[in-house]
Formats: sequence, structure tokens, C-alpha cells
Amino acid sequence: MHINHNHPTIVTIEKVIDETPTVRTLVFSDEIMSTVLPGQFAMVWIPGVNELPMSIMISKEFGKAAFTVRKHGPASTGLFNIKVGEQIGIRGPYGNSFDIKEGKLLLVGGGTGLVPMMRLLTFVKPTDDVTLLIGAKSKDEVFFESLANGILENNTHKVIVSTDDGSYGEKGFVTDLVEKLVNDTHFDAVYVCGPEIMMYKTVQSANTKGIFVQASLERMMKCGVGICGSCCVGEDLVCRDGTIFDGHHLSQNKEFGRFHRNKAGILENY
Amino acid sequence: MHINHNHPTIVTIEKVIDETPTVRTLVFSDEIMSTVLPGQFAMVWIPGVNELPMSIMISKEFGKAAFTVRKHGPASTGLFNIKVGEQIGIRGPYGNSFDIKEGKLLLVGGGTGLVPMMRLLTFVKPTDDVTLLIGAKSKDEVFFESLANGILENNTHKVIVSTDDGSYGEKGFVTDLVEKLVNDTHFDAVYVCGPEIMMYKTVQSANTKGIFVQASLERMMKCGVGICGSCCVGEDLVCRDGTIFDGHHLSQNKEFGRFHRNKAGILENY
Amino acid sequence: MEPNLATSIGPIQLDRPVMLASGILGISLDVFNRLYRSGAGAVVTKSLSTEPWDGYPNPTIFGVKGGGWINAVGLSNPGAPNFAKMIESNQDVPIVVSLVGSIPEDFEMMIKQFENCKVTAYELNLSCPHVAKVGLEVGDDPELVKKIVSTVKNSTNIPVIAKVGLGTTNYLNTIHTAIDSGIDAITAINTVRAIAIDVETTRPILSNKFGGLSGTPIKPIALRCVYEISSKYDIPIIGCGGISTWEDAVEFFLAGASAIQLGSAIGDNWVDVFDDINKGISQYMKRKNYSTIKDMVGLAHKS
Amino acid sequence: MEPNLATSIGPIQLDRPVMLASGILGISLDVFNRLYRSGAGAVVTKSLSTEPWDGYPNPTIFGVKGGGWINAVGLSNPGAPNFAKMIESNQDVPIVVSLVGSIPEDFEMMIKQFENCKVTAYELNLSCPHVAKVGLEVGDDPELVKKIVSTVKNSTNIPVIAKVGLGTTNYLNTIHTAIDSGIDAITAINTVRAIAIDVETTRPILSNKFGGLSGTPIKPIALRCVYEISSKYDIPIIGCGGISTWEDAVEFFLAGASAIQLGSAIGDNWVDVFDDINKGISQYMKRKNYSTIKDMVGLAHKS
Ligand SMILES: Cc1cc2nc3c(=O)[nH]c(=O)nc-3n(C[C@H](O)[C@H](O)[C@H](O)COP(=O)(O)OP(=O)(O)OC[C@H]3O[C@@H](n4cnc5c(N)ncnc54)[C@H](O)[C@@H]3O)c2cc1C
Ligand SMILES: Cc1cc2nc3c(=O)[nH]c(=O)nc-3n(C[C@H](O)[C@H](O)[C@H](O)COP(=O)(O)OP(=O)(O)OC[C@H]3O[C@@H](n4cnc5c(N)ncnc54)[C@H](O)[C@@H]3O)c2cc1C
Ligand SMILES: Cc1cc2nc3c(=O)[nH]c(=O)nc-3n(C[C@H](O)[C@H](O)[C@H](O)COP(=O)(O)O)c2cc1C
Ligand SMILES: Cc1cc2nc3c(=O)[nH]c(=O)nc-3n(C[C@H](O)[C@H](O)[C@H](O)COP(=O)(O)O)c2cc1C
Ligand code: FES
Ligand code: FES
Repeated sequence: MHINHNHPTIVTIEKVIDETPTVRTLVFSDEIMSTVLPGQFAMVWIPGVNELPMSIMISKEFGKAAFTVRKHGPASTGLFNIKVGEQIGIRGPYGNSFDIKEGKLLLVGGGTGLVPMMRLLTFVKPTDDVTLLIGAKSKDEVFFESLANGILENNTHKVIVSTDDGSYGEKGFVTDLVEKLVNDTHFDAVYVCGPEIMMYKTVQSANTKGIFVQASLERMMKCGVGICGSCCVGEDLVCRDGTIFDGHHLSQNKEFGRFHRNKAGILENY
Repeated sequence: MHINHNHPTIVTIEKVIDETPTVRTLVFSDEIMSTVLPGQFAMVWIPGVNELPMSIMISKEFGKAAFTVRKHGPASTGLFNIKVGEQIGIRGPYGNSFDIKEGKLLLVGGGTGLVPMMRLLTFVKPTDDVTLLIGAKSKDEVFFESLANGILENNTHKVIVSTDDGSYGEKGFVTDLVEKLVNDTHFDAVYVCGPEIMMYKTVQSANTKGIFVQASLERMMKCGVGICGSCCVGEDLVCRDGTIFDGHHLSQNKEFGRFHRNKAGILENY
Repeated sequence: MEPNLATSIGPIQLDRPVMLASGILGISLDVFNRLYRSGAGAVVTKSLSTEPWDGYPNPTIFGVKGGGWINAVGLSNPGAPNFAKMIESNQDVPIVVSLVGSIPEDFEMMIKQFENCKVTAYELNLSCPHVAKVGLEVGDDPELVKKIVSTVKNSTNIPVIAKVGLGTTNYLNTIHTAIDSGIDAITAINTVRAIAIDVETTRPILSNKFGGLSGTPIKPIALRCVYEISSKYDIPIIGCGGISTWEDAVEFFLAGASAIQLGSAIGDNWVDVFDDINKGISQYMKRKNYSTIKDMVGLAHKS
Repeated sequence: MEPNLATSIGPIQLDRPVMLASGILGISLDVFNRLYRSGAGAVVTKSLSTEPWDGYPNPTIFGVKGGGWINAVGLSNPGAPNFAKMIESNQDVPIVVSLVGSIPEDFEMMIKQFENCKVTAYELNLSCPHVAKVGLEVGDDPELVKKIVSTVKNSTNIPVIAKVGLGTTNYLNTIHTAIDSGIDAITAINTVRAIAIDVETTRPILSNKFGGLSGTPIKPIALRCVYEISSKYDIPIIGCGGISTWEDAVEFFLAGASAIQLGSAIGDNWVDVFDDINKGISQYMKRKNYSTIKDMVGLAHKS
């Protein structure tokens, strides 16, 4: 029971799934986290290590949720190394969620940016025609492909993987694929989450075509609720106004795709 | 809106009714106070003067409640002198309430001890046969007689006034009348509120006859919620365990009818 | 194997770690007996003075909109001599007698009154935030603290606790002095000086204007004090301030308290709060494999 | 006749009395503009140091179960030189620049950076409860306060505010010293030192262990400070601590504050809180026939 969703609730990891050598999914029981909206995140406390913002991953089991973490710096590595039976603290859910549109949908995910896309897939209608683009550097960084195909089995759908080095699926940047797809086909909505440059280009492509597009931004986060200011992009606070923003709104933001802030709050170029 | 019922809510006095030269009823609007159970009280803040426990009086008007106060020491005199348009603070409602029984009921009230009886009268069923005893020192201290007759107009009922000096109604102590009535008639329940000696004798009379009886006790009160301890009688806290106690319970209490505590908490004889 | 709820606070042994805080319902032996039966490990009396005190006029206590209570009861109490008579017949209840005074002789005189009473410990209230010349005004004066604690320790063999609060000096200095003067344990903390103003009448609500904030709002502050004291001194601590659940109680143990006191929670959960907390602690200990309270005390410093 | 929400805090003139407190969202000019449009009368920046600071690792802030927040962000900030560049283009927003430092020279250096910026006032953070060598450790040292305030007052013609909190000495002495050294106004109070421990992992939650308690729990304490300061000194006061409704704001005016700041309330009610409070104050003033904020300031002392 979350008495106060801003206070960490301790959960025990029940299952660890190796997605790639550097990406793992940690499953736990939590009723509230199991039913969040697509795009929402939690602040995840790794006791003795750090606290990180993490998109809330789906679990096939009722009443459960998960985090899918890529091992990167010390904080994410701490989370990556959590074993079954160990405890983490979670607070949230935080942030807004994707606007659910109908018809022909294009979902674009890079790396752990696929996490919100997986939950979004569980919200599509049987009549939707869904294309999911998975971007990765190389073959062993590809994950969630079969999970996505599974979720979409009753839909008209395509799951397209592209790797930068061509070691799996299409070769090249996923954003080039996006550009091609939106030029060829009319989409009712485009959703993107991944590295900022991927989101920036996807938003540009869709905006140019006048297609509804939403991106889920990432910034340094401390509070998750709009107090500390560390997640600001222009005048927006990613944790509270977002993390999901419309393409139109983002096209007016002077920092999106160009700058982010470091821990001291200094603007740095991407 | 009472956000926190332990914090004073400010209300404005809308009407003042002179009941006797020393008793007034102050009417105000407050939805929660208008629907309390019979026997419940409020802590009434007279700004700049004091704060007093007061039984919550009924009002004929929807959404309104009242206090009926006898001018006594500085605190109650402060309340007595509040004019229409002036403000007081109220917190509560506090305390338990009378158990509503059916059949032949005897209600005994002395002075402002009549206040909870008036609300209790509004809870009687059409089939109840109700006797209300009003005890007073003399004629000009009698009030609520016609109010009670009005409330009971559709019931088999008697409203009997007794004055110590015989200047109105029967002559003598109301407790002698109680003794006589419970000896003569079977009552299904007796309810009493007034000076402690009146309650003590009434409880004794009813207990002797094995009749269900409840009394509403008064003690020095500061918090009203069971924190400060100033209202204790034996091991009971009047504000929280009461103010209403069963006759059986009271017969085992070593302080009821014998001692009360002064402001320093020292036991004093009645 | 049921976990054992017994605890020792230095020389003080209690069967259960949750005590009634001073000033709460602490006026009669009958009530003490009831609270003991309800699960309190000990009860602390209202703070007693040499003479009876009426305290301040009402309003003396009310609930804060954002949670907690503000009170300025003004240390109303029957005086130590009267009170000693009231508890003379006590057999069963571990009673901690709380004392306030301005000079060492006040305390000496009061302790004499209890010679024929079963007293588990004395608690010196060096921290009431709303009564002049006693409480914090004493606690904030190291010289006086030294004299009072030494005098009291010389007047009795019964364990003596100093109750501290956040005053106008560093409460850690008060503790330092009290420890140097032989104190057996520390209770932390008293209420925190506060005020509330009614916007309709534009007046402070309490008759005394200032009062002490208690209940949930002060818990994180009280817990910090316990953590600080236990980081700095090797002295048994009783945690107090805003405790209303077993989790709160456990937080205080982990921070370094050997027992806890509560008051305001009774306003919300009534006397059942003692048993509820005892049960919660017990279940937690079972789950975590702690067999005694001591196993938990100060654990948060080790992580 | 609409009530006038303009207020003056000594030499500081504001159109509206509700300010953004330091450390809250206070990192970029774009956000400041947005908050100003949302109804803030002024914004206070994060406390700036001479160099950029990363602050503490996460967890740095979380909600307390019983209400409020505990944070130990650790004064992360881009440093005064970087920050000055970020706000150079400011035209519209009344910006109060908050500064932390350990020695007078720190403050002198920082104020120089802002020579080309539109700055409404400086606020000296003498009261951060969880960073060593700055904040409270400065505020608790009267000699240092004197030197810093005098130096700052000699370095600029812009009004200077001292922000105080509850440290280990009497905050009223800090204020006394600051007034003697020429301070223009006082902001009271900063967060109150606190801790929270997670019972499952038996660890303090914050990476820094100790943090500062903010939000509703500290309101009655902050209000008492404002009331105390205004009883004792004739100095303009900005009230801060747990304000989340118009009633809270009015309480602070009545206690003696000429303006208020808020932070934590944004976590609950988002930026709409400014306009909500402005509207509430305005309606209250109309109902009570107050035409200016000044009409309310200190009224609670007169009853
Ligand atoms: C809304 C949101 C959702 C996210 N979802 C996921 C996810 O599902 N899976 C996943 O693997 N990663 C996710 N991330 C990124 C993740 O929070 C970390 O930033 C990333 O794991 C890198 O951490 P690190 O180990 O390098 O941190 P370290 O270098 O060890 O630094 C630790 C600290 O820096 C902060 N930090 C550093 N980089 C970032 C950043 N880019 N964003 C926010 N904080 C940062 C962290 O708050 C942390 O306290 C998400 C980020 C956001 C903002
Ligand atoms: C539950 C309850 C309901 C009551 N309902 C009514 C009512 O409806 N009408 C009415 O006129 N009176 C009622 N009283 C009594 C009332 O609270 C006052 O006690 C009484 O008015 C005498 O006050 P005073 O002016 O003499 O107080 P003062 O002599 O001016 O003393 C002031 C203080 O003493 C306290 N005090 C003194 N005597 C008593 C007492 N007997 N009980 C509680 N506190 C006391 C008050 O709290 C007050 O703060 C009630 C009392 C209780 C406990
Ligand atoms: C109504 C009331 C009266 C109090 N009286 C005393 C007292 O006489 N002596 C004392 O040391 N503390 C007194 N206190 C403080 C409590 O003992 C306790 O330290 C404080 O309330 C914090 O605990 P809590 O949050 O559990 O209530 C009183 C508190 C309240 C609410
Ligand atoms: C996350 C956070 C960061 C803060 N940073 C600062 C700071 O840098 N400088 C400062 O003077 N006060 C800082 N404070 C204190 C606030 O300015 C304010 O004094 C305190 O939070 C009480 O107000 P509130 O209850 O409205 O939040 C911070 C508070 C919070 C919650
Ligand atoms: S993370 Fe603190 S404001 Fe967004
Ligand atoms: S009035 Fe305080 S306990 Fe009853």
C-alpha cells in the first residue's frame, strides 16, 4: 500500500531476466506500478548506491511490474546487479503518459527507450495497424523484439529492427528509417523514446509531415515531482510537465535536441 | 468544510435566543454540527476569552446548530455575551452518543443538561412513549419546555417540570421524581444529563431497578480528544470514553458522584 | 520463538519498549493502570512542580490543519506532594515521575515526596518550550543543568533521565553536560515551539499564543536528534516525537533509541495505539529475525 | 475596488507577495519567466557558490509519510559566474539571487558577477542545515555573520536579505547581528534538520543521511519564528516554511511578514499554487476590507 507515493516503498526483486549482456529486467510485485499509464516512470532507490528515474516496465504476471535497466554508470550498474530476493525502493508513478491515438501507429524505441513502448503496445486497439521500430547499435543489443511481436500478435503489425552496424535487421540509423516511413505512409501518430538525437530527428520528420508525434524526454532527475528543477528543458520540467511532450511543443523548445544540464545545472551540448 | 475537526472552524452567530435571564441559545450555520448524534459536544473558542466544552444544541433550521449557554464564570459569560454577527471557533464533534432505545423512555435534564436531551428527542420513534423531566431551581430558570412539547407532539408523551422552590410545576428535587417514577412504571431506558448529584441519584435509582440508564458526564476539559487527561473520572476519560456512560459502568467508578478534579488536577469533593 | 519486547534503558528495565510520554493523560493512577494494561511499557507522569499549577486558560491545545497538535497546557499539575499521595498505592505500573523546576532545590524537595512510592525513574523536563523559567530556559543554561542533574543524582538512587528539546542553544551541549553530571539516560525530544493564528479573528489561537508542536510533523526532527545523540554519545536514549506506528518506533530503535515514548498518537488512535505498536514491532522482529530490541538499536548507523 | 497585492519588504517593491523560495526550480531563466507569469511576485535562485557544485548523490529528496519533504540536494548549483550569464538577458522577472559561502570574500566575488544583471535583491543563505562549512555553520557564528553582511552591504547598493533557520544557536542572535550590520530584510525560515530511516533496509534514505524538512510540517514552527522576530525587531520579514494555501500566507502576514516564499507546495499543487494563493489572499482582503498587504502585516500582535 502506497500511503504516500513520494516516499519510497520497498519491494523485493522476484525475477531477473537477462535481455542482453548489458540489459536486465527486474520483476517485482506492486499493484500500483503494475497498472500505470504508458510513459510513466518511478524513482528507483538502490540502497547504498543511488536513486534513478526508470520507466515502469510491464510484466506478464498480474500485479507485477518491472524495470529494464542498461548497465552504464555506477548507479545503473548498481541496479543491474540487484539479485533475486534483494530489495529496492520505488516512489511514483510520476509523469504524464502518451495520448492513445487510433489507426496507423508508428512507435520508435532505442535501447531502454523501448520500455515505455512495450507498455504502450498493451494499450493498442485490435483495429490499430502498428509499426514498431527498434534501434540498436548492433545485434547483441537488440531486445524486446519477440516480446513486441507477442503483444501485437492479434494486430496488423510490423516490428522492424535496425542496427547501426547492420549486424541484425536493417542497417543504419533508425531515424533514417523513420524519415522514409513517414514520407511513404500516412501515420495517425508517432511515438518515440530513446537517445535525444533519435527523438529530435523523429519529431522533426513527423512535424514536417504534420503528423501527431510525442516524445518521452530524459533529463537528470532528483525529485521527480517538480521541486528541484534539475530536469528542466527550456521552461518545461520533464518530470512534471512530461516526460511526454507533443512534437509541436518541442519544436518551440530551445533546448530540446541541443542541450542538457549536468549535475551542477550547467547547460551542456549534446 | 472541516478539513481537520480538531482545528477550530470559525462560525458567525446568526441568531441569539434568550431562554431565561441567564441562559441563551446562539445559532450558527455548520453542516457537520447540525447532524451530530445526541450527546456529542464541541470545544467552543470564544476569541480573547476562553474555550469551553459545550453540548451541541439543535436548531429548527436545516444546516444549522446552536449552543445553549448558562452565564456562570468568565468563560461562559463571554460566550453568553456574543452578539449576532460575532464569531466563535468550534472544533469537534467529540464524544460518543446515547444508545437509542425504544419503548417507554425517561429523559431527565437539569439546566443546560437539557441540551443533549433536546437532540435525543429528535431521535425518538413515533411509537415511543416519552417522559421528559425538567429540573430547575425556580420558575425563571425553566426553559425548553415548549420546545420539547413541540418535538414530541406526535408521540405519547409527558413533559414534567419540577422546581426546587415549587414556583413552577412540581415542587422538589427532580431526582425524587425519578425515584418515584421508576418505582411506579417500567421504563425501557433512562437518560440523564445535569448536575453530577442529579445524575448520580438517577443512575442509582435506575440501577436498583435494573433499568438501562445512561448519563452524560461533565469534567474539566482542555483537549476534548483524550490527550490532556484533565477530564478523567477514575480510569475513564470523559471526552473520549464518554461523555456518555452506562449506569452499570458508572456504579463501579470510584469518582463518579463523589469527586471531580480542579484545574491543577487535584481531586475535590462534590 | 516469539521476539522479546523487553528493553533496558541503562539501569531501567521495561517489559515493553513503548512508553506514555509526559503530560499525556498522566494525571491519575487509575488511568496509569489502564494504559499499562493497554500495552504501555511504562508511563511518564505529567511534569510536576513543587506547588500545584493551574496552567494556562483554554484554548490550550488544538489540532493543526496540516497535522499534529499545538499545546500550551502550561504544565498544569497537582504539585509533587499531592501527586505523590495519588500514586502511593501503586504496585504494578512502572511509573516515571517527570519533574520541572527552576533551581536544584525544587528537584530535591520533590524527590523527597516520592520516598514511599514505587518510582521506576525520574525524568527531568529540561525542555518545555512555552513556560517561562522552567523547561527550555533551564535546559538552555548549562551551568544550571549541571547543578540540577548533580543534585538530583545525589538525592536518589533511582535512575534519572533528562528530557531535552530544541531550544535556543545546542541541545547536544545540554546532553553533554547532563552526561558529565551523571545522568542515566536521555529522552529526546519535547515539543517544538510553534504558533498558529486564526485568520478570521486575526489572533493566535492559544491563550498563551506560543505552544509546542507535537505529533507527526516533528517525527523527522525528533528522529534526527536521536540519530545525532547516538552518533555522538554513548548514553541510553528514549526517542519521542511524532511516533504513531510500529514503523515509526522501529525507525527510532534503528536510529539509536532503546525505548520510545508517545503522546499525540493517542489523540488519533486512542489507547489501542500501544498494543498496535507492540504487535507491529513484534511481527517486524520476527520477519527480520531480531530476537531482542537491542538487536535493532542503532543499526542505521552501521549501514 | 480590488485589493492591492503589491508589497514592500523594506526597500524591495513587489507587485505580488508570494515568492518562489530558493532551491526550488530555480535553475533557468525560462523557468523563472514561467513562474513569474504563473503569479510569483519574485523568484529566488538556487543558492549559488563561487564554483559549480554537483551536490550529493541521489536520493536527495523524498516525501515524508506524515507529510512534507526531506531533501539534501547539497546545494548543487552551476556557480555564480555561470549563473550570472544565464540570467543576463533578464528584463521582466524580479530575481532575488541567493548566495552561499564560507567567508566574506566568497560573497564579494559572487556579487561582482551580477553587475550586468537585473537583480532585485540578494538573499544570503545563512541556514542550509545539511552542507558543512556554509549555511547554518555560518549563521550560527555571529562574528562571521557580521563580517559577511557588512562586506556584502559594502559591495552593492541592491537590497540584501539574510535567510535564517533553526541551527544550534539562537537564530534571534543571528538576526540581531545581521540587523546591526545593515541587513535590509530577513527571510525565515530554511528547512529544519531531519532524517528518515527505511525500516526494511535499516538505512537512512538520503545519501547524505541528514537533510532538511520542508512543507506543511514546519509551518507552525516557521510562523512562530516570524512572530518572534516581528515581536522583537523592526525589520521587514519574508515568511517561509510550509506555506501551501492563502490561509497559510495570511497567517504569515498577520504574524508580521511583508511577503512570503514557498517551495514544497509546488510539489503538491504545481505552479498553479501562486495564482491560487494570490486569488485567495485577494478575496480574503476584500471580505475583510483590507486594501493593501500592509494592512494585515503584524495584526496578530495587536489582539
Ligand atoms: C524518465 C526517465 C526514464 C528512464 N528510464 C530508464 C529505463 O527504463 N532504463 C534505463 O536503463 N535507464 C532509464 N533512464 C536513464 C537512467 O535514469 C540513468 O540516467 C541511466 O541509467 C544512466 O545512469 P548512470 O548509471 O550512468 O548514472 P551515474 O553516472 O551513476 O549517475 C548517477 C546519478 O546521475 C543521474 N543521472 C545521470 N544521467 C542521467 C540521465 N540521463 N537522466 C537522469 N538522471 C541521470 C541519476 O539521477 C543518478 O542519480 C531513464 C531516465 C529518465 C529521466
Ligand atoms: C461535555 C460538556 C458539555 C457541556 N455543555 C454545556 C452546555 O451545553 N451549556 C453550558 O452552559 N455549559 C455546558 N458545559 C459546562 C461548560 O463547559 C462550563 O464548564 C460552564 O459553562 C462553566 O464555565 P465557567 O464560565 O464557569 O468557566 P470559568 O470559571 O470561566 O472557567 C474557565 C475554564 O474552566 C473550565 N471549566 C470550568 N468548569 C468546568 C466544567 N464544569 N466542565 C468543564 N470545564 C470547566 C473551562 O474549560 C474553562 O476553560 C458543558 C461541559 C461539558 C464537559
Ligand atoms: C498536551 C501535552 C502536554 C504535554 N505536557 C508535557 C509535560 O508536562 N512535560 C513534558 O516533559 N512534556 C510534555 N509534553 C510533551 C510530550 O511529552 C512529548 O515530548 C511531545 O508531545 C512529543 O511526542 P508526541 O509527538 O508523541 O506527542 C506534552 C505534550 C502534549 C501534547
Ligand atoms: C529541494 C530543496 C532545495 C532547497 N535549496 C535551497 C537553497 O539552495 N537555498 C536556500 O536558501 N534554501 C533552500 N531550500 C529551502 C527552501 O528555500 C525553503 O526555505 C524551505 O523549503 C521551506 O519552505 P517550503 O516549506 O515552502 O518548502 C531548499 C528546499 C528544498 C525542498
Ligand atoms: S526532477 Fe526535480 S523538478 Fe524534475
Ligand atoms: S479533555 Fe483532554 S483528555 Fe479529556
